[in-house]
Amino acid sequence: MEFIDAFSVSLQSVWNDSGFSSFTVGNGIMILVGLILLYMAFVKEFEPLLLGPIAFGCILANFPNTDFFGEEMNVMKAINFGITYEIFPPLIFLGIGAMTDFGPLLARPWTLLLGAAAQIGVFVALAGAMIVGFDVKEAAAIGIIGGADGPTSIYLSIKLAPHLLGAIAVAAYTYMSLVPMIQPPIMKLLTSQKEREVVMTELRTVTKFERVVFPIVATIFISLLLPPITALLGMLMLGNLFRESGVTDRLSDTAQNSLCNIVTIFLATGTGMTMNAKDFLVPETLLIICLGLIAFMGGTAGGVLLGKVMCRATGWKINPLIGSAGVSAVPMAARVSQLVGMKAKPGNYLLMHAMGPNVAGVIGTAVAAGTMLAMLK
Amino acid sequence: MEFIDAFSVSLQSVWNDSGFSSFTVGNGIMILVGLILLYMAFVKEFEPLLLGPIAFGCILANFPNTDFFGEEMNVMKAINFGITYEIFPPLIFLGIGAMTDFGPLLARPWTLLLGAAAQIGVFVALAGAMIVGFDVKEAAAIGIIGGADGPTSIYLSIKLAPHLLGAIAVAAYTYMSLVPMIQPPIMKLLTSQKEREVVMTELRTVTKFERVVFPIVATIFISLLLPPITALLGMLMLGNLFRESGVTDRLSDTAQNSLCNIVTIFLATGTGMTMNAKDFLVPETLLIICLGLIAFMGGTAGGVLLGKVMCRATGWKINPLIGSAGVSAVPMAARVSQLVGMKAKPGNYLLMHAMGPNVAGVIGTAVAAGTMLAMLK
Amino acid sequence: MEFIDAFSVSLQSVWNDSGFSSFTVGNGIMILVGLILLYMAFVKEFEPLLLGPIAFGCILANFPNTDFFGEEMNVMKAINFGITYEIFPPLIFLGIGAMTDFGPLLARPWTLLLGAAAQIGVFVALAGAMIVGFDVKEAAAIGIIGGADGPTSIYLSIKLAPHLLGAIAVAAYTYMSLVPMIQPPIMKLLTSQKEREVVMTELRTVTKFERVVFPIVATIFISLLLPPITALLGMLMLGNLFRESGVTDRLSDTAQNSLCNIVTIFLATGTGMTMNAKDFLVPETLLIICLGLIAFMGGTAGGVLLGKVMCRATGWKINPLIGSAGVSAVPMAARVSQLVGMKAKPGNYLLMHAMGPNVAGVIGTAVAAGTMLAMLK
Amino acid sequence: MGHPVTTNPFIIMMINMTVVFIVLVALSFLIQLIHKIDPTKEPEEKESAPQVEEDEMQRLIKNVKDSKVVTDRDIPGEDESIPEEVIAAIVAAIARCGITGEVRAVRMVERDTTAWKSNARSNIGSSK
Amino acid sequence: MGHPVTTNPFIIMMINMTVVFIVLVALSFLIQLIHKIDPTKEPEEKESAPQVEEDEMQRLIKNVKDSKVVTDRDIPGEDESIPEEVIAAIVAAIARCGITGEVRAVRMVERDTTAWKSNARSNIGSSK
Amino acid sequence: MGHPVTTNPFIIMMINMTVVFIVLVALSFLIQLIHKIDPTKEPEEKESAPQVEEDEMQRLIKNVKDSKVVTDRDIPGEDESIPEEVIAAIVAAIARCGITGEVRAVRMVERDTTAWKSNARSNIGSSK
Ligand code: NA
Ligand code: NA
Ligand code: NA
Repeated sequence: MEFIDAFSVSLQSVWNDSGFSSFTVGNGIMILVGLILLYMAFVKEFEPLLLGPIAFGCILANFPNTDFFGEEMNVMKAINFGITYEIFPPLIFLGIGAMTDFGPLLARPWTLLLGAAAQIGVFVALAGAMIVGFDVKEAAAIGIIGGADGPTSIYLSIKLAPHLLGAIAVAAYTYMSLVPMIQPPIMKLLTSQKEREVVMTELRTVTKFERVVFPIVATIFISLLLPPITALLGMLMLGNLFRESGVTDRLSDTAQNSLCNIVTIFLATGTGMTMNAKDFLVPETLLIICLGLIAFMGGTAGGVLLGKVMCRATGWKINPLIGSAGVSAVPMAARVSQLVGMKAKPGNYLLMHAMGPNVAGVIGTAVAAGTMLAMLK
Repeated sequence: MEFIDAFSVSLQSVWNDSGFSSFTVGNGIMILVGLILLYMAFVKEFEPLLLGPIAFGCILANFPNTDFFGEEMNVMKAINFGITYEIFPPLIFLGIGAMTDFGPLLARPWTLLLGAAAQIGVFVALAGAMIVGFDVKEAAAIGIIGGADGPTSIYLSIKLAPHLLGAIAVAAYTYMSLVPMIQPPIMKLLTSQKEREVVMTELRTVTKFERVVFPIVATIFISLLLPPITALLGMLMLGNLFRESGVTDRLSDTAQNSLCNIVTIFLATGTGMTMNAKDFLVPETLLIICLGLIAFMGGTAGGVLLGKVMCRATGWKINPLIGSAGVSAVPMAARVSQLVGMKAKPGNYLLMHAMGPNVAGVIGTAVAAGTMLAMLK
Repeated sequence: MEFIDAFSVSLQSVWNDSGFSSFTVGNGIMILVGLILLYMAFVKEFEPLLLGPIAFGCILANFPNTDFFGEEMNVMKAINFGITYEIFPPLIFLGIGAMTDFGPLLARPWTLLLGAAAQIGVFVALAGAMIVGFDVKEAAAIGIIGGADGPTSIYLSIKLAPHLLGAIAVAAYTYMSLVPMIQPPIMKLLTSQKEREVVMTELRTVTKFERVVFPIVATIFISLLLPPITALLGMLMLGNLFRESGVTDRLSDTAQNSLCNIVTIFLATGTGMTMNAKDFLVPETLLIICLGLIAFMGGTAGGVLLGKVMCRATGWKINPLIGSAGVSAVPMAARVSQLVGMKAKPGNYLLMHAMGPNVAGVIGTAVAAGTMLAMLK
Repeated sequence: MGHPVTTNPFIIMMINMTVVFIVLVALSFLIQLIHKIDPTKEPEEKESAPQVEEDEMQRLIKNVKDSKVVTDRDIPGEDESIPEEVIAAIVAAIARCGITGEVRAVRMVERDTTAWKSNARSNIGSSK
Repeated sequence: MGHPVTTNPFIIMMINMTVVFIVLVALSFLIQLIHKIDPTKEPEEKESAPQVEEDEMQRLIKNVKDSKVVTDRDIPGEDESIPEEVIAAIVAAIARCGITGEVRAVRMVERDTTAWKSNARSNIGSSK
Repeated sequence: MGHPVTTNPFIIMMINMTVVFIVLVALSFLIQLIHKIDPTKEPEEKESAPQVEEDEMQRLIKNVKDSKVVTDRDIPGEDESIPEEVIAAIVAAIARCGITGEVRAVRMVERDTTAWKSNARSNIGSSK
């Protein structure tokens, strides 16, 4: 009965080497987490382009015996390489730069202050994280969730607390999707009906000179002051130059589309693949999710409150609702300002006014990340 | 006469370092092989997107003194890196997943059996290869030619028998192009006129729920059972999720186009560049080509024969001609089913019915590869 | 006053780690150089797709303390990897090959001689560079500026004189942009009115056979004779095959667009990032710029003079003005021939005739680079 | 890792074949399970629509040729020069489903018979 | 590199916040400086244009919907399914700028009020 | 590898130049050889077509401007804003070839005078 013997031994061997035989409860829970994230991504449409591959990566990472992170190189390890060495986030920022119109910011430079105020949430969460027991580097990486900028969060996590990457990325993208639910109550609570009804005057025309010179000057100034953030901020501004120069449309298009999409697939799948049970299934994950929410709420409140100050300071020319857009989450937070404004007074179009703080928030979060890297690394 | 001296010495030196001076008969024959493959690719149009760059890579690899595979890194070595470490095949599968419609398979799940039966050719060729003297790993890599899936063949060859990569890739792509010539005689031989005339009922509607859940469930089940194939199968299913989720069209488009094309250029050129005279100009190459044909014929026969069984079992509701599509070679094998069916009975449209076994063949071959890796690696 | 203390110490620490504290005069000058190059790229529109990112890379590279070139991998170091190991130039050439129509060259094969004559500038500059004190490898890298082919210049510089890469790349792209200013005076000086008025007969039709066979034959012949240039020339011809085969449009399109643009962004930014003060702010840079101009002028003169010879030899059937197009700088140099011809005799359309020498110049420069590598490396 | 327990080619072949069949049969049951638990499927599926006449089919073929939308979904990896037989086959399939009016509706039916919202699409810009 | 000089979360928070505000305030002054030295800006900017009536705005909204050019520039990262409120907002902004005739002109105004030539574009082919 | 046998710049220059000329002359002969063995070339090529008048050329220029197909093939690396002189030149070339009726035919002539089938194109999907 050589055949029967060989057959059962072989089948046994396949089973022993299979994932079923070494499947742990942790794997099971993480696959479940991945399925929940997939549901959020595809059914609830929470940032599906990012949360989708993150969730799938999480599932892939929790099959035993795949040998993805063994010694030998393979496609998953190559993707992980691009995560571990912070290669992907700057490339995404190149694309985001090519998509970003800094015009509204240039027309009203003081909206940068709203982008700064919205970083209050970042630092509130940092302090909160330290109070509940995270060390200062972990706390900084957690706080940046409130910046509502995925690539910046991932970049800082990798540098300061790589073991928290999965939880931070998931929290960041989830809350970014929830901006339309998180922000309006806070905005209404902190503003009066009269404030919400403020109508703003039109933005002035911004020249091509300003559009081209700004990314150059901003790169030079911020990179000299905060060198650790140059890779991220420089790429953002290079992408914006491709957009604004008027003579590099080919590069702008590629930065926004094929390159950005390719890197998004790799970045998101790779981020998901860092979600192993050991790092993710800890009480800290729940804390991170709570702190992330505090960060978002704090950022929203910070923006609105400075908006109120500006409203008075300018003689009711600023609608404080645009302050909440300073958390970035472009362009969703700006749309939220618009929607709350329209509800207070139909016909009160705040969107273009909110785009200024909105893109200011991207710069603000990059500066906050650079500051924390400069002080902590 | 310094000038004349220097001149002749220099010219001599250029000649000595040139490829002409160290050109071997093997190089000459391999360049000829490359030219024949180019002819097949561009004039006969045998899978030109793959065989074209493979052939050109074969020519490039056989110029002496290019130092492509010396110690120092260069573009050809970088491409080779992506081959050696199996980075490219999963990325191609990401694109194929985004191109694949599993709908017909989901509407008739038992067509998976036809996709399994068509793997008979793989194992017949495996046994044949062992009988003629290949070791079991080489035999498995040769057998997979019958799977009619380029990236799977390349993936398995790299893992089990890298020295046969060139011959296996060339055989796989060549026979895939020849499907319209290889299959019809076998199909006609094994089926009666009455069987070929069977008209099949329409496919039921497949919901989005099924389309989205299937790739997730299939990934979890197969990856747990056969971890060595997770990189390939997971990417296929991730690409399919991009397609079916309805909210990640950007990623689906990139996976199908720019990413897939870029990787195709590198994978095919790099595969061609492994075709050195030492490995390729051996009697084994001829054996591989013969065994590959046996594998294709075996797979076709296996699919059709199981189709006949199903035809009787279902009371003549299944046309056995769709069984041959189980070898995959999407969508060509399905078109062959259609054509043979139309010839037997004009107006008998089998194409959509054959698409089920056709895509089942892709999964079947991946499972076969995973099984062989699990048992042999 | 813990707060005040901590505050001032922290601020001091941020300042100390900032780029301002270790900013050198060299950095300042190089950033200024970058700004001037940006002006040339975006306002003067000198090859903006290349000079733009080169200039921005130059600025990025001169911020202190960014740690781009420290031990740890990061996105800038990864890009630099693709420069240092000559991975990017062949990939750009793949795209250029897919953009190039060798038809006019195939219709008049002797225009290859004009492409050879235009390389005179390369060798004049090589000799000049040696005379002013560069060693022979540096001299070869400088001379190739006259070839008016960016990727070839970068490729040769990396191989022979990497410390001159920045200056050579900048000189090459700048002069390529200045072709419409550099060439016409030389062309008018060297030709008589009668010569400029020569009307050329139409080009014969080129068959698809010729178009497909030429890149294959050229690859085999040149690669065997000059193996060091195979990576560059092979990719050029592979791209051209993608274009001409008629059955690989997908690959041709990707090679010309997404792949080419992605690599262009990386190649140009990375080239700019090699421009550190130490290597660039030396008297040699000025010499390189002067020698580059000599090379361009020499190439133009060489082409026109051989054109005059051919004009007589063929009985006034060749307009010598097409000779200047042999420096390549496709398609600008051909347009210059056209414009000068039209000025001499309205209605004298030379463009298509000048495309032959124009693309011949690309091959000529690659051959010249290969020759120098064969003799010097 | 596993080592082959036998060198008999026939036995190796049979073992592999068996594993492949087991896996694919199991997968086929999983697909049926998915179908069973599908909360979005229509409670009662209508039985086979009446055959359409040849003339009508000719008209349909023409319609399909004019609209690319249907085909790029239904035939994987087919983006140019769709052969006539393919179109004919699709039309046949459609015709038998009883959808004779609006051919573009094929995709719509597939996509929209779910409870999920599918019109609000995100983009990378908002997914930063 | 810098080491935190304190472990008091509140102090760390304040220090970071201060640096961020200083940097962004400085950047805001730089933007104003850029505006001041801008050689291409119009010497005298016209003061607030008259309000447009609701009817005219409705017409404008329709116009904007018909022309994609404006929107792909004005809303970053928005490439499909632009919500109505966005369009409305843009139109409002445009309307208040006093540009009522030609909506596509928005981009033109932005782009062309510079002294730079912007019609001659290079391409990779020529940028080899 | 080769070492320079002289340090005389002039000699190095001449040697390099000579090699380049030899290679390109040889390549030029190879091209003529390809033309000679070309099995698809027409046995007898017609001699120079009659000159076309200026008026007709103006009409042609207009035609060419309306059809992008010709230009994207004939001018490498030229994908936008084709200058007038380029178009004029192409038209001149075409006109002298005697093709005055259908300008789009240029590409057709180039492509289709071969014995190869060129309409059946594969795709990656089928090239898996
Ligand atoms: Na932010
Ligand atoms: Na298969
Ligand atoms: Na050249």
